[in-house]
Amino acid sequence: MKAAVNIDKAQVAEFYRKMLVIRRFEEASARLYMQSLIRGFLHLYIGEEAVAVGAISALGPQDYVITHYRDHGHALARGMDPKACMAELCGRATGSSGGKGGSMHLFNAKLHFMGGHAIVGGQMPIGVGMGLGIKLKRENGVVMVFFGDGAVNEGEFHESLNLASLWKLPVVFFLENNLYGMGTHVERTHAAGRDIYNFAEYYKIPSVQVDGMDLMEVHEATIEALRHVRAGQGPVFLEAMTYRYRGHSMADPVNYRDNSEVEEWRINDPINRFKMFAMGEGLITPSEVERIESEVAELIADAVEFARESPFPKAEAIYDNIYA
Amino acid sequence: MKAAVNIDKAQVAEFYRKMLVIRRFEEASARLYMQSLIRGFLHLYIGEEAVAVGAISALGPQDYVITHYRDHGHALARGMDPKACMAELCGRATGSSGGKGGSMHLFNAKLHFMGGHAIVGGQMPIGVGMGLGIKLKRENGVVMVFFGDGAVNEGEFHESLNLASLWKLPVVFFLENNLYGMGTHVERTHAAGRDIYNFAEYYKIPSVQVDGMDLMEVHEATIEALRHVRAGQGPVFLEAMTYRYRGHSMADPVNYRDNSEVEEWRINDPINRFKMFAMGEGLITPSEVERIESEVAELIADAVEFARESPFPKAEAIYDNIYA
Amino acid sequence: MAEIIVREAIAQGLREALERDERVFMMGEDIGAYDGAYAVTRGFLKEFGPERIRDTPISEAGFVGAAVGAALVGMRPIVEIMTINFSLLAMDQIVNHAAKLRYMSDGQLTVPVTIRTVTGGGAQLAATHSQSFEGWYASVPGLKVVAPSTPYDALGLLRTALKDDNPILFAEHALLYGVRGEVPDEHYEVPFGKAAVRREGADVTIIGYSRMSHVAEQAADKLAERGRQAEVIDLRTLRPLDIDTVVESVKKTNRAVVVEETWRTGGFAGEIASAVQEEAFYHLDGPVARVGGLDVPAPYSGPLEAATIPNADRVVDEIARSFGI
Amino acid sequence: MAEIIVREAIAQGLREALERDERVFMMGEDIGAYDGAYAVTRGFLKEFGPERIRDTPISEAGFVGAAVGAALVGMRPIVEIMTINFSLLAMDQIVNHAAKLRYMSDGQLTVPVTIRTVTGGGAQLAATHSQSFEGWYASVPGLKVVAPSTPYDALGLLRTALKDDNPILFAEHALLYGVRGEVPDEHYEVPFGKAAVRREGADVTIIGYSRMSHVAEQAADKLAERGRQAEVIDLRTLRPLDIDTVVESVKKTNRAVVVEETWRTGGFAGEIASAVQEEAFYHLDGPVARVGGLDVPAPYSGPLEAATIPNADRVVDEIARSFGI
Ligand SMILES: Cc1ncc(C[n+]2csc(CCOP(=O)(O)OP(=O)(O)O)c2C)c(N)n1
Ligand SMILES: Cc1ncc(C[n+]2csc(CCOP(=O)(O)OP(=O)(O)O)c2C)c(N)n1
Ligand SMILES: [Mg+2]
Ligand SMILES: [Mg+2]
Repeated sequence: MKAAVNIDKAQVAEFYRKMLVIRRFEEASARLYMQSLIRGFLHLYIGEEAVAVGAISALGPQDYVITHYRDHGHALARGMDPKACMAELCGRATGSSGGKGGSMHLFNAKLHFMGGHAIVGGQMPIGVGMGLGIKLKRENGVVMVFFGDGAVNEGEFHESLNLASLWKLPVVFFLENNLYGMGTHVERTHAAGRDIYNFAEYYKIPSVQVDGMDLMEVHEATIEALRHVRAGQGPVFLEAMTYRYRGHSMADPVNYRDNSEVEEWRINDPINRFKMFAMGEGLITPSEVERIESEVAELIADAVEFARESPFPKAEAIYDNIYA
Repeated sequence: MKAAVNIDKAQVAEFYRKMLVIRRFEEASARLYMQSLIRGFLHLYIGEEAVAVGAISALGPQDYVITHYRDHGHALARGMDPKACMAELCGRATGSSGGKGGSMHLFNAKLHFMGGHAIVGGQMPIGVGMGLGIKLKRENGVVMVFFGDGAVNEGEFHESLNLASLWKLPVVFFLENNLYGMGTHVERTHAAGRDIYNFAEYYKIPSVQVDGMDLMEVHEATIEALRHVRAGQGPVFLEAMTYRYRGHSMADPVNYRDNSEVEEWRINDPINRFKMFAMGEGLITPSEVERIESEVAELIADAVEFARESPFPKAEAIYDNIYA
Repeated sequence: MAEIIVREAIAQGLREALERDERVFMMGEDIGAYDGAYAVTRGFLKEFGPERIRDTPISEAGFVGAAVGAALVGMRPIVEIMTINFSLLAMDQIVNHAAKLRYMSDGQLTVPVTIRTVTGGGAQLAATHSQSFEGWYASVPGLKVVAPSTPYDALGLLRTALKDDNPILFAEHALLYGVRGEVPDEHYEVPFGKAAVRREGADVTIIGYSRMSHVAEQAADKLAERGRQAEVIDLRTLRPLDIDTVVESVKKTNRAVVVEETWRTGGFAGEIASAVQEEAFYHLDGPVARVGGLDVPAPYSGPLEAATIPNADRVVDEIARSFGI
Repeated sequence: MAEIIVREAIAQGLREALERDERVFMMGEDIGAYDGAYAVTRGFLKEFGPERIRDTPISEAGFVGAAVGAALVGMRPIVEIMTINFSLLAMDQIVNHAAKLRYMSDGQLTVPVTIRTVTGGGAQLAATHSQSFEGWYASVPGLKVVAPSTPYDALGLLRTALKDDNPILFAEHALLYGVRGEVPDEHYEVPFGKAAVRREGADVTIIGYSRMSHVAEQAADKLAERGRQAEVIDLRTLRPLDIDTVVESVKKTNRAVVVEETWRTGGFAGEIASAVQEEAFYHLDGPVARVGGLDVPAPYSGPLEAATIPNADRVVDEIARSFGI
């Protein structure tokens, strides 16, 4: 991990805390799923935390985030309350969407966190359109659109890049390349192979590939990208090479890859790696790490308790908010 | 026009004849449209004849052709009977599809001419699938898929190239870049600009751009491409730069471009240019040219008369051939 | 009171919105330089400039999704899908995104986007270009579906649509653009969910929408020649659906026939017929009848195509067959 | 006679076809290395190899279109769309291409492609993942639509589908894969367009398909407790639709209720209800009733979702409300 140019201790602590919140949140949600308190599909982000935290931390409140169904990491990195998230996963009235959206469809409009979209690729044109809206309103925000290596094969990927480039929209395309779409390796679905960022060049969109297990690298590349976009030069494309330790969803028996592959990636665990780096640079102390860990443990325990104890939505809620 | 390596007099006459058949067929169909004998949308190919003839003449009977709604040129180049085509345009029972498909949906399964598809981009995955079918059946045909510069912006374009490359399918992607999709110039809709063939490189598909007003160049590039595909090396991408003299369809008032642009392209008229080249090389004589012209005039006049005099389909035909 | 055609009425509604509200802008294939495939937006590019009249690449999913996105951040896009046949390429964005986002976010998101598109057959465009899918969209909670038949309604309903904060599919019939009618000079709006009684009558209720509402009127003319008075109802919006006006009418006439252009089997007419018999069963002298498009892909050939689309004679025949009048 | 579950029945049908006919092959997302999202094709990749069990990129329009193309040149592809919700991305290929090519070519082209997909809600997958669009497809001439509810039918109908030369949408309900039932050892097929009378009864006809046919049976059980005998009809295929069996039954029972999972407004139940009253009006003791999904995007939360999907109690209540029995 290369040393950050501009990173202070408070930021380091915050980055570490955020990654840990995501990790612990996900572990807790896996437990709740096993207890059938969470139902439906649950897609864990474990292993990819450096991407969401490194990227989203570079944004300001005027910016927007939109992502796919593997969205807990992005939601929490953007500042969503773990309580509201966990309650949403448990389908409670206190959930961020009153239990209507669930794990795959988290939203927080106040935080400019625009979902949580479960149709692969579907969030991309929407994110591009948000960029168009911002531009037409002469606002100076940027839209960060997350998507996976599997989504790259959808036509909407292509249509979205073309539109964003053609209209020079303030969009950061953020590819989380974790090598698999469900059980299918990127090299078995994408004719160009695993390095996808080159695609953007055809559309005159500057693109960079980064190590998605390295928070600082993600963060700095994002800052650089935002500079370009904020200067009105149109979209940028970032590809973070990363890995999900768990199956595609909780229902996935993971028959399609060797455990050794997982173990190899774990060596570069983004949280551990960042901790080692920060301690090595003297940016965080063991006791600070410990304090953060126990704070996060408590935060997540509270979120779980909050979700467990929250009521289910009232039957009348069914008809609320179909229309404005 | 560069001298052809292997071209004999018979071939020259045949190329000339085919281009002329298309030109005269189209002119006649425009007249029939003005007389309301042809209805619906009528898209003329005038100006682009060198592409269909140069490309399709390189195919064998085992190969397949599939295209979009601007399909008369491809259908006739593939050998469809002008009578059956004209009758189809006039909605007659004697039409190639009994009047059911019309101008945009010509088919001749025996000639492996698989349409005539009027949803922009829709023929591309189908063409790719035909390539897959051929490959699975261990046949050695090739599928030539025609599409326009406008279709390139559809998601299916992207999905089709990926599939064809991934599975190394025997497909020739043939882009007819006539600079406009309806009234919109390619540079206003495609972020990469007017040279589209580069796109294919990302997908590891060899690609070439040719002068679509030059029959010999089209023909030779196609032969070269077919060599690659027939060797089992997967798809190839050809882009022919061409121009339609007429509006997008007969309904188009053509407000979006200057007539001077049309005139400039007309200087390079593919039929005239080929004639000049062939006469210059001594491959055709003025009297042969004259003979071909009068034969073609007669052929088309016959086709018109055939169509005019053919009956409309019987009412019972409505329910025929919905299902196999 | 001016006499204008539907095309002009729609252009007027669009212009008003563009002039009134700078959040309004338009996107679609060939709406600008080409002046619109159906010439509805003729002159708009010059008038409002390329920022607000945006020609898009041919990528229906992409630009409809982009309209949804622009709406999410506070714009009010009007997006044109050249014809409803091509809307299938954007259907995921319409059904799985536009229609769902407000509900899934429990009211946090708002999607004020009007999707204009051209529906219907009758112009010999053959099977891929002659369809009427508005009934499918009308079954989707979260969407509203509008299908005007007159200049008055086209303008009045469009005004309502462009003030509404929900995703709306506004289906304009290709063959109605030239239809002429009176439109008041003073401002008015036509609310959603209010059917129009086009003609009063005591003998049978004919229900239609879009072009079929005209066919219903023509059928009523023919019935009048036979001394029968048909009540003609134009639904105007399919979602919300004003079934009350229909049921009220049927309670009076005791007979109902629904006329619809799409394939008869599985059409939205089934909804109307079912609802009518549910709510007015004991008033019915016979079953609610349906006249729909023939269950075939639209053939190109003129005589064949003509036979597939409901016309006044078929409606009158069906009424005779079903009710003996 | 073996007892197997629906998942096994479908796997068996697929295997038979793959073994019998080398023109048959499968394509879809994660049908191979992942063993299928619903484990239907578990082991297939090993058994038949990657040439015939093709994992596809996530590109529904692309690979469904490719299946259509392969069918055109003489293969018999079976293509899986992971769920019907994603079929909207391929809808243009299904509706504008697969369904039209034979007609537009006047019989020159043949499109023997079976599109398997998973339909229905009830697993708390929320609004984008809980829909039932088979009714829309059933309104399209050129397509056939199959929706089995038992292992027997799943296998028998799949056999028929895989011999049929037309594009077929084969809709498997996610919650039925584990349903157990008897399947004969000897070969049999279930023809299209033949509804199954699941139970005979004289008091009311309950019509369902897919999972709702089970709900209809459960409702019949509850009615039986009250001494009422319901006739239960499982449509099995929506296109072709066996309306005759339904009408026959209603002529006997004089009462009908259609149960369907999709949104009630504009559902395919409207077709059935309309057709029943058209053909059996004078036998009806009351209006044909419909029990459908609530007209809302599917909410994720368990109690909310449960309330949106028809169940036996709602059917029984509707029967009580409509017919006083
Ligand atoms: C249009 C569509 N097709 C298929 C699916 C099923 N599906 C859900 S996630 C997924 C894999 C996506 O992979 P990727 O984009 O790499 O994201 P990752 O899960 O790896 O984060 C698939 C096929 C879907 N939700 N939407
Ligand atoms: C999906 C779809 N969108 C829009 C249209 C309307 N349309 C027909 S042709 C055309 C332009 C296509 O341009 P291009 O691909 O360049 O082909 P060309 O007409 O120039 O030969 C458009 C927009 C359509 N038929 N299908
Ligand atoms: Mg992935
Ligand atoms: Mg073009």
